[in-house]
Amino acid sequence: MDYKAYMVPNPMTPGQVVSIDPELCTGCNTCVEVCRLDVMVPNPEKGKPPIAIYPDECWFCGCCASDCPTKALKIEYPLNQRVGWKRKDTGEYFRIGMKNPPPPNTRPPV
Amino acid sequence: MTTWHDYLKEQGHAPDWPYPIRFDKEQEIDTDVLVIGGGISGCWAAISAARQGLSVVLVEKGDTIRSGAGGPGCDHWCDAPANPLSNVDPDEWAQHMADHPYCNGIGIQVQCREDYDTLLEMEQMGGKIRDTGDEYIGAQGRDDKTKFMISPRYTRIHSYLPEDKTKGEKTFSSNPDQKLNNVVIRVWGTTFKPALKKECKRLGVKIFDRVMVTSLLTENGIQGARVVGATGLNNRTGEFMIFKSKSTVLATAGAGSIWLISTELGGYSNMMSRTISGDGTVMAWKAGAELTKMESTGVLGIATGYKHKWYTGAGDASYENVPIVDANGKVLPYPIQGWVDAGAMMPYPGVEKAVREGVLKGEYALPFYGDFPAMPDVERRATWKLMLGEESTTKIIIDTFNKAGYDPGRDLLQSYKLIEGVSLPQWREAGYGGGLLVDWNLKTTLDGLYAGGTQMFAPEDHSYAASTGRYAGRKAATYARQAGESKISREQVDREKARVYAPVKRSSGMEWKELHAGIARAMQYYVSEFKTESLLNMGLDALRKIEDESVPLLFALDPHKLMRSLEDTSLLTYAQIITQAMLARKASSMPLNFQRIDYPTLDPPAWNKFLTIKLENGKVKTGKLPLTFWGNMKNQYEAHNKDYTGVYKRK
Amino acid sequence: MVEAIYNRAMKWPYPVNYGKENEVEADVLVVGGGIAGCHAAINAARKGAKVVVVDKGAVVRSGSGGAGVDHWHLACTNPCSKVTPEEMIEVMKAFGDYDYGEFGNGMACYILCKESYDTLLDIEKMGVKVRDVDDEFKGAPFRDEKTKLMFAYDYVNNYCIRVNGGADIKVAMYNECQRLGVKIYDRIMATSLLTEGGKQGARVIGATGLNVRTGEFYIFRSKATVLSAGQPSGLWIFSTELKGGAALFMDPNNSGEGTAMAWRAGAELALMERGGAGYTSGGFGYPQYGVGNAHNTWYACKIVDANGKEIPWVDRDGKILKTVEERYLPAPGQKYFYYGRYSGSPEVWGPSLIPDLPERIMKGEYVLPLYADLPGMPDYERRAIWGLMIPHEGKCRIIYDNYQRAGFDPDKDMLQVIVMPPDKYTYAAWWAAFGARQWRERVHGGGLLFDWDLKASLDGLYVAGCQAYCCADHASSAVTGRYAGRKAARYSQTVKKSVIDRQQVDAEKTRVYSPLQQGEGGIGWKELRGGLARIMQDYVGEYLNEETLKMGLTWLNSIKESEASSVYVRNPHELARTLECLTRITVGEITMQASLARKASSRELSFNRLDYPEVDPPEWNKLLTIKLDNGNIKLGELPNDYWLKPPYAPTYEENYRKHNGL
Amino acid sequence: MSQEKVIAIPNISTPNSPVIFNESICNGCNHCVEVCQIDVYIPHPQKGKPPITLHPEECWYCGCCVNDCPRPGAITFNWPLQQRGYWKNKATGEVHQI
Repeated sequence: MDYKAYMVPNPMTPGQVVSIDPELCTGCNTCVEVCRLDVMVPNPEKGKPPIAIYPDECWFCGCCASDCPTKALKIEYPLNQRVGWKRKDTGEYFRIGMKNPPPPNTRPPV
Repeated sequence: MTTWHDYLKEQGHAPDWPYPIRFDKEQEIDTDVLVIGGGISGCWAAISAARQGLSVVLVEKGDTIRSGAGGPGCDHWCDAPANPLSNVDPDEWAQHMADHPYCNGIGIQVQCREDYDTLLEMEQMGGKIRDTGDEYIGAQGRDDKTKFMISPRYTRIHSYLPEDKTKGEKTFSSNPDQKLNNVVIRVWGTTFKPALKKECKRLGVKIFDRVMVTSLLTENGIQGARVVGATGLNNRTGEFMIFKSKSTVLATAGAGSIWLISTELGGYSNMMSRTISGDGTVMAWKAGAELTKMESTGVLGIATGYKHKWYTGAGDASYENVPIVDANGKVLPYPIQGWVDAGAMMPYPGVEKAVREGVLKGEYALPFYGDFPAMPDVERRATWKLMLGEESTTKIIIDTFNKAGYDPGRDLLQSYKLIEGVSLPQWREAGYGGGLLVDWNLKTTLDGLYAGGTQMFAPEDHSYAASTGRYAGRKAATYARQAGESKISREQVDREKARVYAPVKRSSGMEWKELHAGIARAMQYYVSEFKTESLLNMGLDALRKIEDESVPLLFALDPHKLMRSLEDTSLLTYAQIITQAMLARKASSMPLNFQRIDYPTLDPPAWNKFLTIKLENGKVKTGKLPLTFWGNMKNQYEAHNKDYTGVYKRK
Repeated sequence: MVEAIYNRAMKWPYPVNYGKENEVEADVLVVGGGIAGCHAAINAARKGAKVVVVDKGAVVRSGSGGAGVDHWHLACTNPCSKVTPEEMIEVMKAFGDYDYGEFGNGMACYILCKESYDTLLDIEKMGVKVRDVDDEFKGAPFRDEKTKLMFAYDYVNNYCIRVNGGADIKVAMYNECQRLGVKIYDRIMATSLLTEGGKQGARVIGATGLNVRTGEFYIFRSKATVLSAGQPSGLWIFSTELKGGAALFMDPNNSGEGTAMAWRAGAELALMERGGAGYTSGGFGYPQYGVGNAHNTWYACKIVDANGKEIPWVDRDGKILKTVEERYLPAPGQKYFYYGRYSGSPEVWGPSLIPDLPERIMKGEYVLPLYADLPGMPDYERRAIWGLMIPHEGKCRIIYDNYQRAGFDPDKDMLQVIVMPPDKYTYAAWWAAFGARQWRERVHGGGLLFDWDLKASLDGLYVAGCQAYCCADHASSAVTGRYAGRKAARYSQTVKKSVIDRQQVDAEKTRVYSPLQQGEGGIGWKELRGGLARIMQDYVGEYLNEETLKMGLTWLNSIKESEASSVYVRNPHELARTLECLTRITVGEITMQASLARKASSRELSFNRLDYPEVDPPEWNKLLTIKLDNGNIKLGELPNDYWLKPPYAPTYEENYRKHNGL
Repeated sequence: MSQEKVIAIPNISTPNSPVIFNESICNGCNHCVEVCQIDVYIPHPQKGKPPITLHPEECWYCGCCVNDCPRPGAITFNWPLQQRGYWKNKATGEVHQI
């Protein structure tokens, strides 16, 4: 097996508070600007998605996601905050982050 | 590639700092009115000051577009008794709110008189406050003429410390046949903050984002003298800012996470964001302003990173009308903050006890759920999309739930009541009312210094921050117009500069998180649930040790970490003020959530008073004020606002 | 970390060879080279067996006892003891139905009573100082002038020995292993047991391992295997930094691999439902014994309040004790005592601080904070606590050195007791501070079931130390390790080597290395660990019911197939930590399954079933066992004293003689 | 003012220095790297230099690295601020912290 090993400190927790779709992201850095905590810094390469450098400070206010003009950015809750629900008629359990989640609920107006 | 580790992995080295480094460089700004803190209160202050035609500078640690506890949104416009649908008289409602001991009668009166005017102005700026899209026709509380959505909150019951139902209920002489009070309006608050920033710009307010204000400047640098400006640090470039002003409005809110920091889930350490670190209170303290109620703390109930995130569990505030059921679908006697229970906010202690015992007896099975499917469609949408969808930090929560496939029409949302256990009593929260003492002009005890929102003692909520900010801006402008020029003291600036930059002169030592955790530990240890003279004194000693031994070790590798380090020094001073204030109160108190082992009697009459605290020539000085030092609320308000024309007067 | 970043050379400092196979042969394979493992290895080697030790850390210091030990418990056969093993086992019974103090079940406890002193002499032969050879404590009431042995707690009956050189034990054992030709494989995390034909429940014939620095794969072939990888710990705590560091009692490497691999191999486990509430507070606690205390290592230190007012001591019957000397004597009419007031039944209670201390603090009678008044202790007791015990107990040498360096002077200074809500002062281990009730930790918790040969329910598999259910103490780990090593060696002489099942190896290889392939948008191991702890707190916390336990299983399973299968790792260290998390998922599942099986609440097991609130109903006073059988969970039960029931003899002595060729 | 180039790096984990190395005494023998059970350290790429503390927040403060260091003084222990105990001089009443 050929995998490179890196001498890096342990990842922070949460390690990735936002995930950005490089296809959709234009590198406009709106998220960098709306974030009160400066969780993200602009990518040194113009047009590239920003880098989440202080994920441990995220307050999960979600402004970056709400204000993203191309909806390229998603908030990722830390694992210990991924909550669950129960479908009333079937009694099934679901939780945020589960494998094979149910389809997104797009029923208007919610 | 969005994590720093990914970048490192791909590039083999860390990215260069993305902003120009300007440590030590100076920028000087002159203005009539300086507003410190660009949250809800600060923006409103800047706007109403600018409307008086003065030059206004607004300084914000984050970015004004979304900063502050109310930046992401707001679902309840609370306590707007002057609105046309209200059935109570604003002054009577204010008086009723002020029945709560250790409240701020001045701020409350301002809120009750001006909240509705403020809301209408919000609408003029582009904020959405009515159901203009007719999404909620048929929802209870919707007025089809005005399209206002009245919230069930406080419709009948409005009590802060409900012991039993009857104490919560109140008949108002202005509402003799007990119609619903209709004092709380549901709003689309996610639209507010961007509209406020836009209005600031339109009015020519100079906004300095990403600048952390580090100290107030006083006339000739003397403690207790008139406030003539402030110093700041750009937390991206490290540049030093000197602001010169005729009058100043302080609106940076109180302090969070003094008793607890989860070092990695740091953003969770409090319901407030990390940015709210007591800077304003501390800089005012150092300048000699008088504070009060600083000894009041509460158990840190929520969202410390060791618990579920606030609002992700059904039953938290904003979950209006959502019945809480147990694992078998049995409905719990919790209030649902809805029309049926007249909008009661929290369960009566008796109910809470009954539920706990019921769980132990196997009467109710854990876990509990929020039964959205049981609600009528329109009410469910009103709660899920309007309330949760528009409240601070919660829009993203429902978006995430929706993406994950949660369907309120079919799904029970898990509640964390009881299953996640209780917080340790030694994890406490300062966000329980300590702050700047103000007069009927919302002026602090220092000339030229005004305060708005949660910067004041005993503050309330979002709409309170808005209306008091708006009021403080008005008053600060009036003062600035007649105030003479003033000189800042270079020596004071240089002293502050040396303090601010000390951590970047080191590249190793103690990082900000360890210092924060150390402060929190000292507080948990000595300034916690049970207090005694000796413990509090040891607490002061421990904090002093941290100040003398650890703060000089602080190191910061970039402007961001420098800001965090300075925030810690604020928290440290804030902790010391709290401890001093606690030493001054030699009695236990229920409403202040204050237990002294050495003075166990609860609320002895002799101690039913505000304790004030300030620095005078570097010495701590404490004083006292009667519980209603503000006098007759209605008369005082009118005496101080003869020229004010608002909806209420027109009515 | 800063250095690591500035140092732009991002190369991993060790040669990386993921998947490279190494095969190792042994008669006796010891998994886990802590106190128990080393004794097992040494004694197997002495029986002429070819011995291999595998350790996730480095044997020279690994394990919870790696840093040292101060008390040597239940040394009933030492020349000064006034208690026989047979008498002692009766005393220890009073500790409870499931465990005999921290010394495991009756069987382990009796073996300890029999061999504790021999084991200590063994260690002395290895060059460790166990007596007061330099006469530092000449004339002290706890010192026997002839043997120069020193004792703790009960100065009348002398069955607990103060070890003078406990901090050197691990190094001495390491050297002894070397001398005896034991092959030591450090930094290898054992990941699974290999069974005959790869079948679950079949004879154990070896194990697989991962080098946590190079990522290489190890295949160990053995005739007999001793499992001594400790007890799962840190399941309920999740502060990702300060994650327990100074306050964690067990070696953080004890993530439960031994338990999980035995479970997968089909071994029977017992008492897995057990937990302890608020027993640990992770990073919120203090270094063990590093703050003022009156218990364990600090027994029986004088405690005073903030104004120097002394807190009285009482004997078992509540009689105030006026002198320090009396605190080391049994109460009138009491034959022996053990510890203070809070463990076991009144029969074995020793002197303690007044039990109503909390109330009296609330009344203002005693002013917080409290202090350990070392200067107020008789000289020899002060030196015993600070100079003899502290420097030799696990993780305490460093406390001693630091405090000395910082200028702490036991002759002049009083060490502060940590400040807690007053009701917490009834609890013994003050340094642990107090966690939330939902932060749990196993106290003498679940582990492998075993018989009078310390054999697990699988052929070829022996168990020692905290790997066995409800064991916890250093001496008992040493003794059971020594005993298991003997037995394993004997067994290895009776069997032939058998062929490793390649399929089983390949399957394990796939499992071990799969985290390397995944990771797009994944989380790191710390976040995973935090999330698992949250599940444990919420669903196997203070209060349980059918619904929450089943939900816990649902969520664990969901995390297993979702987040846990997309964790990213950048080097062998993170690979190992990630595998630990997978282990924690398994242990969590076993815990929930076992908890579902016990349909009654129990005080002793600190187990609250909301749907079965009755506490300790007699019909549930039994041992529940759990294992995998063809991948299905199989529950069983045993009488609490199964070791005295058929097929075993009715008395301890008979069983012991029978199983030790006497 | 610190002249060194500023690079963008995450917050430092806490605690970040469970021990402090004395470069003048440490000869980079890496004995501490070996006795550490959890690989808090890794050897420095440059021979003879003190090891790099790569995983400080995993330290459980067993102290073996300090106890077993062949060159006393090369490593000194450093508890995180929030875990430092207090004591009081019985005679003078002064309170000290580790």
